Amino acid sequence: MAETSIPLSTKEHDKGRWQRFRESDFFYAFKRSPVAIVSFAVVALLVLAAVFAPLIAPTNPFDPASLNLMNGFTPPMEPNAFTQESFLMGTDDQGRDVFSTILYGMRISLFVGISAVLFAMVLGIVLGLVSGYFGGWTETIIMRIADVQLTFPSILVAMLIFGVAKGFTPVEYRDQMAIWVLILAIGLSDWVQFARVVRGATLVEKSKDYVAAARLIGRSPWAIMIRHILPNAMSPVLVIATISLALAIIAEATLSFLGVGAPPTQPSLGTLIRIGQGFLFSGEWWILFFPACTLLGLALSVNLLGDWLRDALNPRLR
Amino acid sequence: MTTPVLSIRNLSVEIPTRGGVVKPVDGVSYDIAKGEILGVVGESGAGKSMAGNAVIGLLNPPAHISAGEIWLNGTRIDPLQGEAMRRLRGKEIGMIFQDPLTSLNPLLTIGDQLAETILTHLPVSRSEAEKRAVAALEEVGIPGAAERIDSYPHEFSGGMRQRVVIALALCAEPSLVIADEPTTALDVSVQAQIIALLKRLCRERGTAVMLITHDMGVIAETADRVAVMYAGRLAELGDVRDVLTAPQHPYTHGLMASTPLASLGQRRLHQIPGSMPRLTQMPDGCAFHPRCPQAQDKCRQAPSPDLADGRASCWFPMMAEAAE
Amino acid sequence: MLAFIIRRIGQSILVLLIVGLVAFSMFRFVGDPIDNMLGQERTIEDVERLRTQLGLDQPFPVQYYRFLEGAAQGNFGVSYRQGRPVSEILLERAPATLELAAVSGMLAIVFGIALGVFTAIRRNGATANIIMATSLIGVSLPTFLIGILLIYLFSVELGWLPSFGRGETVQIGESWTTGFLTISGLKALILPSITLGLYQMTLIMRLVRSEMLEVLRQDYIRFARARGLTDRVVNFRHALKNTMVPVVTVIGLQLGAIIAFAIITETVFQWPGVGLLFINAIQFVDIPVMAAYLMLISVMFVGINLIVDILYVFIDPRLRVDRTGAH
Amino acid sequence: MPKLTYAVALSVAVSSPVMAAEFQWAGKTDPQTMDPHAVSSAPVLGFLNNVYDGLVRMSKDMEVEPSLAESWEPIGAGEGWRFTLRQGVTFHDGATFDADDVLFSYERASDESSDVRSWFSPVTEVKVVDDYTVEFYTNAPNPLFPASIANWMMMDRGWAEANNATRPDKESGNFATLNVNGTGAFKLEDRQPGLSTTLVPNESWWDNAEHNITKATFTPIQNPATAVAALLSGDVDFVEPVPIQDAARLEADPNINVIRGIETRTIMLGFAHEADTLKYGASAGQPNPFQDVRVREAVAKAINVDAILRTIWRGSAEPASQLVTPALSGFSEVNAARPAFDIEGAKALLAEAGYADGFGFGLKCPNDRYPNDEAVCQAITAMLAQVGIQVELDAMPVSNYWPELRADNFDMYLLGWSPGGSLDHEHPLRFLASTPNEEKRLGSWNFGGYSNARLDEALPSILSEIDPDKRQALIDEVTGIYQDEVAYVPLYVQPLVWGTRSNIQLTQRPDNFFMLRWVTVN
Repeated sequence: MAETSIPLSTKEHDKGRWQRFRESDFFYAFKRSPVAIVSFAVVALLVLAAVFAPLIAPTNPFDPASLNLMNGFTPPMEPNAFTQESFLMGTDDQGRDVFSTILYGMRISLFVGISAVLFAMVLGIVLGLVSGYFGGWTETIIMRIADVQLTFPSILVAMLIFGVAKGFTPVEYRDQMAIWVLILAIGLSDWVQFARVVRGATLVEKSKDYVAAARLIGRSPWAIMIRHILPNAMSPVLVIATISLALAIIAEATLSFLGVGAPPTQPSLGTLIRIGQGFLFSGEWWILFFPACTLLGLALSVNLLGDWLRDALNPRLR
Repeated sequence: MTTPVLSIRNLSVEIPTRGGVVKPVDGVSYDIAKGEILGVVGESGAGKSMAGNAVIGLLNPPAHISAGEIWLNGTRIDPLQGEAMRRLRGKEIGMIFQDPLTSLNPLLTIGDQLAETILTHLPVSRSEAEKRAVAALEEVGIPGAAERIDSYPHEFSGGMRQRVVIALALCAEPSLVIADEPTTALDVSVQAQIIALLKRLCRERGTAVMLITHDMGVIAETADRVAVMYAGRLAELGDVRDVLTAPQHPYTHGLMASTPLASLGQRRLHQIPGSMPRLTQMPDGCAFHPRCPQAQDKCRQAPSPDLADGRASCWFPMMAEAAE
Repeated sequence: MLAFIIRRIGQSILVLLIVGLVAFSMFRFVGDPIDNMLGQERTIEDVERLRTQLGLDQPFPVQYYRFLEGAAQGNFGVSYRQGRPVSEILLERAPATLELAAVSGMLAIVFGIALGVFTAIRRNGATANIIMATSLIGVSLPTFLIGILLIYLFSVELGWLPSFGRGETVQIGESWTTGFLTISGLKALILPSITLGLYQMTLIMRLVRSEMLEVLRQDYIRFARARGLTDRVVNFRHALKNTMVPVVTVIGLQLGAIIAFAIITETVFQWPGVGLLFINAIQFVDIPVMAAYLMLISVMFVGINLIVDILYVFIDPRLRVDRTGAH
Repeated sequence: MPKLTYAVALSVAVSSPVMAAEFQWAGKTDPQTMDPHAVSSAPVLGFLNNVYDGLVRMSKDMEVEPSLAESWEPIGAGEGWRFTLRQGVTFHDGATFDADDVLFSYERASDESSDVRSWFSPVTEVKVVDDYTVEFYTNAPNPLFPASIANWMMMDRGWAEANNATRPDKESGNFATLNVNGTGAFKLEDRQPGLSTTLVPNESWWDNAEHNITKATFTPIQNPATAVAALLSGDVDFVEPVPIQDAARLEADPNINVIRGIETRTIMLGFAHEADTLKYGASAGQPNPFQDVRVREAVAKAINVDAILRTIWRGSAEPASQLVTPALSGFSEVNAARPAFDIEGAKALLAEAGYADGFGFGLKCPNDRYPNDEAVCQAITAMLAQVGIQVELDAMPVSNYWPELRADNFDMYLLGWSPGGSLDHEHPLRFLASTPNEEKRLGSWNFGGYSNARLDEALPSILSEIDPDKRQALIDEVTGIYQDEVAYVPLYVQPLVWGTRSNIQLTQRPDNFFMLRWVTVN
């Protein structure tokens, strides 16, 4: 329709990858969008803070020996009445430094979120490729399962998986298990979107000549799928992954609120909020406020970034 | 001399992009008289559709008219905005798009779509509108129009759908129809029927037609006059016979040579070397000079001359004898 | 069409069986009801007697079979905790959840679609951008937190709205209680339904916006504009209707999600519905109640999906003739 | 008999007749049943005390006082007890209360299907002497018997028979599960399990009504934050319990009164005394250090109870030295000291026992059973880490917790104990300190299998000794034993925190029973 085709990427191979990226429209659009820059900066900052938590955090809240209960309920930036110690964001009921706990909690939240999304992504991509490429009853079965999965709200799926997994895990592993079950539960409730998009792209690409040609010269189906078909589906997958990450972080928080999430000795952001909400009316607002703001900041930035990505890559998303 | 239905004067369209402002339409002027069919030809990206969209006021932002004037039946319409422009669309200017499969709303019956258009523009009752809808369908040759009025678009074949689209474009009896590649998406066997239909209807009603196409064959069969566009500029403008038989612009010449026209008795097809420049990377001088076999120094330095001085916008137009 | 519906129903029954199995197997792990039922002074014989009485000494497949057998006849057994038939309890609690879900669903759908359309039409407007940004806050905060904050603001600080419960209810007929007919009942509905509906509203709004933007790019919209149709007709008659096709599916799924997420809202607001019942049942390992709740919820999901599928056929004429199973 | 040091009794000002009013209250748990013999749990018995009466009842300061029995006396030299019934008492439906109803209530409450029949395990026979005299014979002298049946509530034989509810049925329920016909100060008007329960005053109650309530509605609210919000916004007049962290905020509100007291529940740590190896944590599979009394003592010394009480409990709880609180009878004054917080001492003891480098083990903890249970366990984890013991904390809902403990899946665990029934030191001795013996129904909650021959030997004498001084001497002796052996580490006595709107006056009884008849709405 529009006759002016504005090139999407300059295909000048003599330039380095970074150079090409810097000159791409994608990067140009990024530079032009203050929302994208700010949200990217926030996400990057929070992720770095989480990764380097052991270096940044003044205390290690997961090391029980370092805690002093007498520090409990210290307000932010005020010396504790008994120990005279002072904390940037105050302390919680156990005398843990809220700032450090947030940094460490974010590690768990991000780890769970990212792992769950990766898991959902891999599962969704594989099933989407397989069902789109092979078709037939494989496709029927996979897409029927996807339908069923969609009818069941993620939170119930997660609770069911949690309940079942808990029964199968020996008691002594339950603490470690909790996090993996969270990943499994959130991932399992999230793969369908990936599978659908990838399947759609596969169906489109499969009918193209170069795929037929690749088939004729005897390339293995997996090689075709991964080398040729998958790259065409990557931009919508990227967008879905971003938005799923925000959802996964929230889902983790909600499950932790319902008591089926990360244990309080190794709290995630969600667990911190669950603990903190008990102190909302009692005046210790900082135990809830700071983790909630961090969660909001994280999820909001990831969401904004996903939103912007969706517009920038403009994939036809359902 | 009567006022032309459409008169475009020095029309330019600009799009600001990160690489600077580009001009997909650059100083184009032409008229279309009542009952006349003007063929607009050119490669993809030559600015033909953009000009059409500018006329009907449907440029996609940030594209906008940067200079020039558009006159419709003696009224200047390019400054019109919103509601005033909307009243013209459908009523004074009808438009036909390329793909009949996507031009119709799949969820509404064609009767609904016809009736709503009629009701929008004409002061008639609902039942009258429905009657006229049936009549419009009959006119475009839909068999059993009265029954099919309640059908949905997906129940029609491609050719039938394009007939419906034509009925929709013409149902409020506009004085100008812009047909943007109306046959490109259709089967070859159907193309001729649709062109014939369009031609017949417009002749009967005296509707002026801007027929945008890249198909010289269609132009040859249908158009009274032809406008050749290249890189946003008008390359050549003249009566269809003259232009086709004795092109003056080397581009038109190349275009003719590359078109299999049985009527012109060509022996073999030519190809114009190279491709049209990107709008962001327009060469200095005449935009066609890098591909032009006759290009001289002047062509590389000065922009091609305005069309007002002749039929072709070329410093060294090819005269009849130069043609093969 | 009929074959399609029959196939859908067949699938639904399969879903129900699977849900039943998963749900039932989960209950083995949530704890042991015996300790909750017997007091401090329990003896071994008490435990054994009760175990036999509840059928908990049977092997798992037998327990599941018995459960299915009963469920097929609408008999979900007797609540361990309340000592009353589970079906009776569920019927008693269902109106509260259904009314809450209905109001939240309406809020979500009406505001979601309206705001979605608005932000799509005014795509670059300041108001639309503010709405979009605000909506992201809605999906970036967990529901329970929103509920608690609403209570804090509107009940505790301002004192405008009740902090918990359904207010006064009126009995209608045999088994329905409604909060719609009293002032206090209506006031009590406000905060929970906002809490429950907000997330779904945001989802619907964002979906409607992106679908609508997609539709607005379509040729038939350009053609409609080229025909001189007014913006209102183009946006609402042409664009919105096409936008609704994919949106209806998602709305159906979201209605299911609303009923599931009611668990959280009902916990926060002490809303006397089936979600609260379920959470209490988990706490007290009231297996018959848990099983019945999950089956009930699954039946609702499946029902909603069936309705959505049929609705789909009504909205999209293309499906009436050449309907194939795949989406 | 029972001493009252901590019970808080807000006196009710009955100066002038106050306006009658409706009353709304909320609690964490809905009573499971309206049947007073079907479930022996505090929420049920506490609630039903408003609609049913027993032969005796507890006064505001936990003294046994006459209720449906006007008086009672021992038979002979401790063969049993004779109760003289109050005359002219009627049930809510108008039927007269007499000795036959007592006999019926005995039959009903001591039936196999009853949850409270253990109250009657010492009873060998019940004799109706005349319409208003009943005799209870016991297998041994039983000085505590009248107090132990304070929660045994009287039902009408005619009503139960007419409604097919002659035996409690806790599994599938019967008419008495949802309906009430008692002699109590209030009648049941409406009952919607889990939602609300409405009571109205019994106009023909035998006692003088102190309250001015015209209608009272109870709503269970699980989420403590919601309950606090409801109280703050005035949606309810009374909430129990108030989360300890919200007490200060509520106290600051002029519209709200906070009533604090000390409950009868002692929170303690228990050990796996019998297990040969540790089951959890870093040292799983290695010999069980808790078999060494020095290690147990080190644990007791390493825990800074003061810090727990000051922060988590915000100064509202009292440290505990033994299995019962000072408010209860049988409290051992001579053993009232608890081990001091002493990190160095704890380390020295561990080194002496051969654990200078510490060890790792698993601590089980409920997370929804006692207020702040999980927070306390976390704090303990941190404190033990400071003497080199690595704790792997496993917190779980109570529905999973008891089965885990019964399956011996623990190295150490948290337990709260409130002596239901007798409200005497003998109760935890019987359940927690005695060597487990299924036949004699002893030690049934002694999960760790603590065992001491002298304690076992002394227990029967404590149960039957009528002379208070001799009895106390025996209790002092065994208390010393279990303290020296650190059978348990008593931590603190759980506080009771109630919240009311400031126009409400009521009385908080240390057993956490809320008596509607002591409420005045101003």
